[in-house]
Amino acid sequence: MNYKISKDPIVIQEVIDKVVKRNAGAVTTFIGTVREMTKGKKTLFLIYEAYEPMAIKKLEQIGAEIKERWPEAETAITHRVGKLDITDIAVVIAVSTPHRNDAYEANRYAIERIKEIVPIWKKEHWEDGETWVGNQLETLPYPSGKPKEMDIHD
Amino acid sequence: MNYKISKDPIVIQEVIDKVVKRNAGAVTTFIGTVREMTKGKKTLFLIYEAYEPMAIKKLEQIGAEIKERWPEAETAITHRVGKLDITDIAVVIAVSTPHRNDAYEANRYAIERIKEIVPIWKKEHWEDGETWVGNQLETLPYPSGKPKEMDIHD
Amino acid sequence: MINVLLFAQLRDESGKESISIEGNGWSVDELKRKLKADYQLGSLETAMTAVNEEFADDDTILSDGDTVAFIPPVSGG
Amino acid sequence: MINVLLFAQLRDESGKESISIEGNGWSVDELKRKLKADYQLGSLETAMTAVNEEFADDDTILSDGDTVAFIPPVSGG
Repeated sequence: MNYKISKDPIVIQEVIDKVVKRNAGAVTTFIGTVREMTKGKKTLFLIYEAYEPMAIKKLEQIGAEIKERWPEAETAITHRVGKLDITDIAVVIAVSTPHRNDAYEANRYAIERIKEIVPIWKKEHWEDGETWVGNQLETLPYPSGKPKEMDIHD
Repeated sequence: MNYKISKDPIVIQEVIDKVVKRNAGAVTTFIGTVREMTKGKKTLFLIYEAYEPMAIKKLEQIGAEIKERWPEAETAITHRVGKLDITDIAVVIAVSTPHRNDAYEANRYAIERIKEIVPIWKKEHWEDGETWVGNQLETLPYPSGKPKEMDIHD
Repeated sequence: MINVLLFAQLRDESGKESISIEGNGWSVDELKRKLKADYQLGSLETAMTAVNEEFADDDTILSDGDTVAFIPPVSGG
Repeated sequence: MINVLLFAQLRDESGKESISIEGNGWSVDELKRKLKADYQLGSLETAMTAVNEEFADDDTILSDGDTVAFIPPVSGG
């Protein structure tokens, strides 16, 4: 169960424990938390929604992509869904590798891929309204109906 | 107390808690653990020794350098000393920033600087002997008696 | 029947989480045009499509029992 | 008196954690040469020097009460 969608608060240590190995000298974690201010606008809280079975498959795919690029890496990812308040944890990515550079690179790869292919959506609740963030500038549409190979593999 | 030398096991969550802020959307951690195999040689355990007051000053300096380059970053570092077994945690670096790229970059900067300027030494106990690791190939000597500006600032 | 799943703004726009529709032999593109005609689904233009939990092209042909999910630009992480 | 601190392999080589030495007005370089002559300190060649917890050059002049630490290549992290 290295790849998980969770309705409950994420315990960072539990995600880290999944990747610790006798031969992993380096573990990196990325912890995405709910930020209060975005471009001068104040967020009150967020709702995360997931297409859960596919989201888990896509997280597993990211783990497999990492394994292909960094064969000694172990990866674990938990993403939260539901209502999150400021400073709550939305996602924890833990990657272990024998050497530190790979642990940083592979971890960064994971968060970039999550933002590209994992069906999870964030609804921002501002002081003056609400928006699904994916509808904004942050993500490109895919006119063909699915991400291109280029999007998937680079 | 964001910069600490600890004789006791490091609790990762305590280091992370020092950097979580309402405006930090991203927290990265680097967790350095004791690896069993190094270039085919088996480590039994390690001893870490520190020149403690100076080590804390140098960790604080690294935090100040990060603040200069990434003004919104918050940094916390705890380094363990004493005897460590395989998979024990030697160091935890937590960095929070509003955006994720900075959190990765600043964290990586911290570990590189620790390996350059913080007076902490590791003695490897192998199956067939022991060595102070800094005496090996991993670190360059400083013929002038101190690190050059170039070493410090790049 | 094709089982269509809607998420995020598509769910808000249509007021529905899922739609059952006769569409055996249709392409994804045909299904999209039908849904745009019948529901208020402006956001379908920028959505990706998944058939049975894998991303699929507009010319993928659908069969009875398929689950089609329309996936607005994602914003996890 | 100058208080000299030794760490890691310097401590192992000399069997000492610290040495008190008359060295008011000496340079770091002079102190190093004295220590190399009096103790088995081959590793001093590759050590950095800290005076009062800050890195210092070989030509730094020492005063009574200074703490000089010799810092073999570090290996934290």
